[in-house]
Amino acid sequence: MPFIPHTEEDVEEMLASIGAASIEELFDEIPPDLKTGNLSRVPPGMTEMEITRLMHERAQADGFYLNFIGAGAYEHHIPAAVWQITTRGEFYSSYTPYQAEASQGTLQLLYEYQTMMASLTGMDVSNASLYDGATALAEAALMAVRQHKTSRRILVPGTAHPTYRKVLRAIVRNQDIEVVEIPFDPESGQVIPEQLDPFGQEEFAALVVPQPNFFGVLEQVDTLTDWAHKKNSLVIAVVNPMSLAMLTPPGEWGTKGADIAVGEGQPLGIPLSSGGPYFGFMACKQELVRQMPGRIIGKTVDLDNKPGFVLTLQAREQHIRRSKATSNICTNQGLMVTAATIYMSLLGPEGLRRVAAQSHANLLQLVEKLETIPGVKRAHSGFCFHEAALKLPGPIDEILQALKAQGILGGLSLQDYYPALSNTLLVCTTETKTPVDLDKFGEVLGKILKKYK
Amino acid sequence: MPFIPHTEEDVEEMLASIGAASIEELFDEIPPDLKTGNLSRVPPGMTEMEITRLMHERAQADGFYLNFIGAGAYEHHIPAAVWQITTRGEFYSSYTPYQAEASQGTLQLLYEYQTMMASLTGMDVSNASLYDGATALAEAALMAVRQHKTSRRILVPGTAHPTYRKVLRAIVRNQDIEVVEIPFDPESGQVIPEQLDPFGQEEFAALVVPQPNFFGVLEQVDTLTDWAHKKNSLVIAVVNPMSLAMLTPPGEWGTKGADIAVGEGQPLGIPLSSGGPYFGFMACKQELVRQMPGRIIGKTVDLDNKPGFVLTLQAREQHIRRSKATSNICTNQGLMVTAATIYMSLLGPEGLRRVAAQSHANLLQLVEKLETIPGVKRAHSGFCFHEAALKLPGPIDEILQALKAQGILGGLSLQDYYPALSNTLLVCTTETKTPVDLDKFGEVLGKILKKYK
Amino acid sequence: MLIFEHSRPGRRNYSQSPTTPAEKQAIPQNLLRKSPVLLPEVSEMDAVRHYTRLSQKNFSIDTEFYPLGSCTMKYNPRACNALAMLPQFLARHPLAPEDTGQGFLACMYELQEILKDVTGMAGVSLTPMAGAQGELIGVMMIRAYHEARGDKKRTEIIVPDAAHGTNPATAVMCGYKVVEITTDKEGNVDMDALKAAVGPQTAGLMLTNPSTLGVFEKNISEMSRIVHEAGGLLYYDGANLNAVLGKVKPGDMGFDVIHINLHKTFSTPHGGGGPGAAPVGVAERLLPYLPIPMVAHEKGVYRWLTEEDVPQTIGRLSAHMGNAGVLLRAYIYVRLLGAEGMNRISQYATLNANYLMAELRKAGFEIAYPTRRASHEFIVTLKEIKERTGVTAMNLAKRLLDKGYHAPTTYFPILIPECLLIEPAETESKQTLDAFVTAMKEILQEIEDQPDMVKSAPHNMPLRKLDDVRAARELDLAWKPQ
Amino acid sequence: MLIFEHSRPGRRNYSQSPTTPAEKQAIPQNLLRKSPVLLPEVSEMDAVRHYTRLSQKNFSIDTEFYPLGSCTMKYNPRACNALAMLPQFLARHPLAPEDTGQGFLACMYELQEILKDVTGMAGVSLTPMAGAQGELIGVMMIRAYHEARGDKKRTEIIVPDAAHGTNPATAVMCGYKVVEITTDKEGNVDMDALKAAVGPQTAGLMLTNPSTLGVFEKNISEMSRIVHEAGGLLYYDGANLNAVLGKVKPGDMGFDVIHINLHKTFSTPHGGGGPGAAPVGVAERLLPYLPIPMVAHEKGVYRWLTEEDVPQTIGRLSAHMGNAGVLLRAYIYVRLLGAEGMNRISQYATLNANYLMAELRKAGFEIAYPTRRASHEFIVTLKEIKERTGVTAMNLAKRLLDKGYHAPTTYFPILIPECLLIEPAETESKQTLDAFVTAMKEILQEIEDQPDMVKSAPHNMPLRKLDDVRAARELDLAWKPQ
Repeated sequence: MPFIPHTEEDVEEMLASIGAASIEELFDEIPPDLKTGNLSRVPPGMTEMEITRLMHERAQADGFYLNFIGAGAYEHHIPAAVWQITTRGEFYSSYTPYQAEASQGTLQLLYEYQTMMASLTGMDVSNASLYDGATALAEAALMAVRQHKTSRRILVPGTAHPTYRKVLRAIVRNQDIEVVEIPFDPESGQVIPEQLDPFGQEEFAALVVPQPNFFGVLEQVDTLTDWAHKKNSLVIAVVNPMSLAMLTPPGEWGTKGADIAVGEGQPLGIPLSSGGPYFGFMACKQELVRQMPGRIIGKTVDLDNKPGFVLTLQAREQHIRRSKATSNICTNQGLMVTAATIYMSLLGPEGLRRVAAQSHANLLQLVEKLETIPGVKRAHSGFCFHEAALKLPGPIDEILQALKAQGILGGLSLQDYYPALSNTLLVCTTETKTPVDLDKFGEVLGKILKKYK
Repeated sequence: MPFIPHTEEDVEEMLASIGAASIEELFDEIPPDLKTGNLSRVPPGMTEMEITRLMHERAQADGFYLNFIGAGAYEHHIPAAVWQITTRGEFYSSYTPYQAEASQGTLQLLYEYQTMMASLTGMDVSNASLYDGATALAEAALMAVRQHKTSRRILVPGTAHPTYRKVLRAIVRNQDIEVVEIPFDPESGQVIPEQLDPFGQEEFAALVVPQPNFFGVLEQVDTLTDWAHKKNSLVIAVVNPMSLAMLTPPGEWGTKGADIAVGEGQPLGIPLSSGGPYFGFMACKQELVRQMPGRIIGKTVDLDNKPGFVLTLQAREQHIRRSKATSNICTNQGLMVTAATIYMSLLGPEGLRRVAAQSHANLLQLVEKLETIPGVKRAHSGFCFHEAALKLPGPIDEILQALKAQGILGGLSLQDYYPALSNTLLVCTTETKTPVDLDKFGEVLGKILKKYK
Repeated sequence: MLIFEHSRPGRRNYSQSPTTPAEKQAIPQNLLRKSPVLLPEVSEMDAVRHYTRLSQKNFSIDTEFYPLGSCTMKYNPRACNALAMLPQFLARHPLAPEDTGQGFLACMYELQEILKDVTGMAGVSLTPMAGAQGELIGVMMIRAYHEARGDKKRTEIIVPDAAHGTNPATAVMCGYKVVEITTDKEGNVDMDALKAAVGPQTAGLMLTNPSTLGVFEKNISEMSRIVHEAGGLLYYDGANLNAVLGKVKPGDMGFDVIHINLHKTFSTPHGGGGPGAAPVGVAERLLPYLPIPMVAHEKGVYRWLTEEDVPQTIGRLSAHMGNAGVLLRAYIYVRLLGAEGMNRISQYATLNANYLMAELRKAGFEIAYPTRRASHEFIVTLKEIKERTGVTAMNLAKRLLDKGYHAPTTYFPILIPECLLIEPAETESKQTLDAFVTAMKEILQEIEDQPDMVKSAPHNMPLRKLDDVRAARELDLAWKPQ
Repeated sequence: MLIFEHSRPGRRNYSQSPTTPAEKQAIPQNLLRKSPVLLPEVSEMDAVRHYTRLSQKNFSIDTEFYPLGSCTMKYNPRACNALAMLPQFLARHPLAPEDTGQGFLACMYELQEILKDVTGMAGVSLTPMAGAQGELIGVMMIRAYHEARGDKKRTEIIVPDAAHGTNPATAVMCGYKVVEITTDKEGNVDMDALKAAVGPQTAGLMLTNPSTLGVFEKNISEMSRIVHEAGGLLYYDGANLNAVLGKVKPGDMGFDVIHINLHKTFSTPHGGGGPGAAPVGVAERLLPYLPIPMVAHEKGVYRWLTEEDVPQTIGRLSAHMGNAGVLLRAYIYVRLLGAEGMNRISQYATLNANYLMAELRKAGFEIAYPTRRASHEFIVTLKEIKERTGVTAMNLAKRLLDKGYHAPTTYFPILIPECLLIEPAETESKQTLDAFVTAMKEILQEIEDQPDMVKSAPHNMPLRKLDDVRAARELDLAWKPQ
């Protein structure tokens, strides 16, 4: 009976108080014919010692690799303090802060988080997080439609993360929202603002602008933002928060700034961990705040006028508004945001900038190095942040296999996502890659590619 | 400047307040000719990311083995909760609890520890720990000499841990204390009480009784205890605390019980960790408490008569008594004791008993299995706890090498410690070894030993 | 003090970012950030100290009894955290090849299989990242099912008035109209109301069983028959699965789709409000619509199922495969428990709830459904007390904080006035429940003797009662430098 | 509430021990335990909750400013903890073959080399497990040196009256007579007293420099000459090394042997009173006596040095090689710092101490040695205040707790009446020091306005002042079942 403290004596006394003869009797309101709960396919319990050994063995089997895959999930150094504090029981095992007086730890931290994210994105306000970057985009689209009122059309460029686009479609399709894909320039790997006009003929609720885009390429965000605003549409920025330490924040794009900024918070102190849990962030202009889904923390005072923090704007939420809520979302990714807030505090503005700058510099270094290998060249001409697509002179799956055999995960094959991009590798570098790592990648790849000359 | 928070502005303001022109000026009382502190052989600083990678690489290089070495340090399962709580900042980064009102966490925990150890050893009182098992034995010897008053002779059997005996000698030799070694029976691997009388002719302060002894063999503790008491000497028990969940505690040995019980606390939730930090424990009879070295926690009340805990009997200690202190010891191994206390709380009496019983049963199983291999037989006839010496039919170093090549650390070669015990292997099993592990050891060893048939 | 108030310009942690500024840069000037980022400039110690102290201001399972109804606040085993955070698991990229993640994928596959058994369902997908997303995905599958059959007239989802707010909100997100049906005096769904609501326009019924009122819907088989006969599907909100784990399988009750809150029944941490995880399970007929990715096991190898394997899938609902690390924790938990351990969860959760209900009744509290067994939770109503003394359920909740207990859920379900929904969970001992009853009795006495003191609670917390109204009226959502 | 009071007979954690009782047993009946073991029978959650809550009752570096003089309470980097606890390091058996521990041994070897450089010594052994053991080992080497030379008349160790109590206690443990010498008005060792004390009977002088009075012994070279000329050796108590790290090497001051408190200068955690680690360093002439094991690096391989390599060693002083995990933490710390980082430690520790001294003097506190520079610590005396108001140093210390600061060291060094030894350490910011000064000023005012309130402090802690006298008189060292 792991985790159950009851002694036989306890059970007897408790049943006596209830007036029941057995625990089974407490289930007497369940129709007997339904009691079929035989868990024949659940294995017997293990001790902690046994499961510890099993999990260690499985972890060992998975091993470690020198990783150059990015594509929406990025390997950054995470200070040891981040998770040692985040997994303290008081953060780890508490619930949503419904009783504000007993949850000031989480509430103040979330308020600090909102402050950081609002500044990082250049927006007025931030919520306390959503599930992940992809669902945050979908929520932003729903929000834009609610705000725009007359159009249910969302323009999304083909340079946006392919999975994000799939998630967006899956979520909004039941609400009669149309997702229109905008083409991109295969040469530069960017959306060309001049080619947008056909899509703006008809009214649309919002234009999605990814920065950097899925190819790692930087979009012409100012022009795109102003174009959409001229059409009385909203602009939804999808951004890598780490890049914002270097790049113009969405709130400053074009003349008026993007209206909503969303993205994947993972680069801010969250381990790769096979894809989750991460967290989506969402920030917006002040006038949109009541359309924003998810938890929002506000500062207030107590009876003695001392400052404190509470969940606020709950009138938007499903437990009050039920079928009229802005979203069905109730949890955020609280623990991940705890980690991200501690991460940002430890890095500070200059630290975050250096991490971003080094990630970027490493990409330039790597691309330069790899382009010296015959047959390797950049797939796109646009400026990049810390990720770039490279054309390879041979079958990419075979090349990736060969790299893996030497302990290197060389990047992502783009073919599965963009059939036109055959033998194209999306490589990513973060600050974790040393000059030795970059050299090793170059050398190993060079040797592998010799056979395709 | 890792870990130093000062901004340039801070430094200027601080120097202005002091009235100094530079930080260097603050060192103006140090004679200039002494300022030679050029750290030419200290490498430049690393970032946390860099040292993280280095340490991961070194840890990977050291790897994991299926371990059958014991000999004073034992691999037991440690519940995950133990170290997650122990490394909480409030335990990890606090000092010795000098300000009791601000240290009730540590103080209450140590009081609980003392209670547990007193019960486990069957003694009246326990201190709050010493450095390790070996130094705890030395402190016990000093304590016995102080108590006995007329003799400075300590009898120690050859079955006591060889390193403990070395540490004992090294520490007591400067105080004119004589350590006399008692022989043991090579057949049974035990001290034979009947052969002790020659050593009891002359007065002695204490007899040391290891249980189980270094060979894993159980000594005849009742007879030994009564013999020493009859000579008006003290009995110092050196015990494995895990074994006490099964074995008669020192406080119940013979007619009157041992006077002092010491040992290595490592089996109680402390990782092997290349040998430390562990902790020594010491418990004794009430009448010896004022001779006991190390920190001791007492229960008391505050001004409102609420119960609380303080460091007590400080009049014995060096910071009050200086040259007249019972020992120079001031720290204990507080954090290790924190872990051990949580460990014992999680295991409880029945859990600890099962761990001990399974460790013992596994040894019987393993020995039975290995003795089916031609040429392998037990070196001693005495009953064992969870460790036993085995004679092998070939050169032990070669055999251990061959086992290691298959991922098995087969045990300790006894030859280095007891030249007479050539080709003898000290093997240990704890509850961590599964039937599959025991079979694997048997199979692999069987194959290796084929060549020595 | 906010972390920003510890900040000083120019302070930084030299260990935590590259030592020397990057040399290369190739980004056009117009794309470079000019405005400063408002992050704190604090030392590592200041950050550690600030957040360690903040953490101490939280109530949590690791520090207090937390009988929050409908939230299943049980012990979160520390082993689950430690093992899910083994370095290799943390380091693995979601898009790394499958052969570099066979250990991880094995855990996911086995978790799918175990959840199928537990729920009595034919298939499970692990992707949903929270209960609400599990619901969304569940209703999306219901919609996909009807659409695939060309059955386009089904425009309504039926929801009991006691349901979680997420149920109606979810139905709306899937383009459905919500039809609320009433509850009878015994806490069951009003069968006449159900019959009246059901029709050819019914896409499905969303139900929690045991319900949020803490009682088992005895007529579930009949309800299932009515809805199915009308062509609708049954959705099981798994929020209360803890109450019947190993006793009744939702599949056996006739449900077609279920989400399972792993952060409730399977004890993954609540983390101050997430991340959760809520795998969905479906009956045979909904199998084709399950969201991807799922894990398959073929010839000893684990691999992801994609659109090619599940062509009718409702698609992808997360950037990768959901909250993998949460799933790992749940996997470890179920392996620790085993089948026997799971059976015991519902037994002891039910025992605790019924005992606490009995003791509180004896102490003088009014139970909302006194004739019913409690499931793993039950409702106390302060209606009479409020009318007589003016003390509200929220006042009592705040007073409980003073006594070192987290408050139960208040004002939910909304149909019970001045209610407290109390769920002790199976991991609490009788001694803790007894101490809680003592505290509740003390408050009952305080309500009689000094109602104003109770109304102005809390008194022993670092802050007194906080002003929610002001928070919403004078919105302050981000700190601004002075 | 004690953990034992949560206990109930028969309760246990089924996950934490073997599921089925062991089958085999072969131990004679008379050796088997009959009496029960008094361990608590609690659930995993109760244990986690109990110890989590207990932890919250501690002040610590991670939660409060902790200016405990002579203890160097600085930030303990979390990375040191995380990396020293990598699974492979934790799993390694101390007697495992050297080739299974090359990664670990490399760290130990490099730490030895770094400490040699830092101290200016010819050799270092890492084995001592605490400052007091480092002292013991240091004096044992002094004795071994004299004995090896047949110099048997040396029976005395000279110790300043300001020294740590461990110094005289250690000398006695090594069989020496202790000769205490006085301090002059400026806080230096009285040179006349030293000259008078030194002679052919002098085995050595134990000294902390900077001294425990917080000042640098300016005459150290002269002292060194005097002791050496008399044939004695100089022992450096490394407790205050933080003050001069990278500025002055003890070897250059003429010391023959030193212990280095890694838990002070090199920031390994204090852990509520240990484990520490205190490697010893020696000058050339003491090399043969260093305790084993030490690590050697030969042909790219690391190995332990044993008695065979160091035949004159004073021997082994721990069961294995000392507090390995603490040494790993120190190694990680020194690599994070590097040479530059070490230099800065002494600079900023000294800046903080002198600034705090200046500010407290301005606030009206009496400084014990007002004409001297503070080293990394300094002394405030409440002698005048005590005489005038009856408020003691201990009263002020307790009142500081009320204000959220750990108290400085009180009543040490013993030659300064009513003293507070204050050491802020380099990791505290000016803002924290300023806030501390504000609190001290408030107390100064409180002493004037409401001395009785100060005398009965603390008032805001979970407990009021505890009765030490009763604790020692009515010894209660273990809980007994009621």
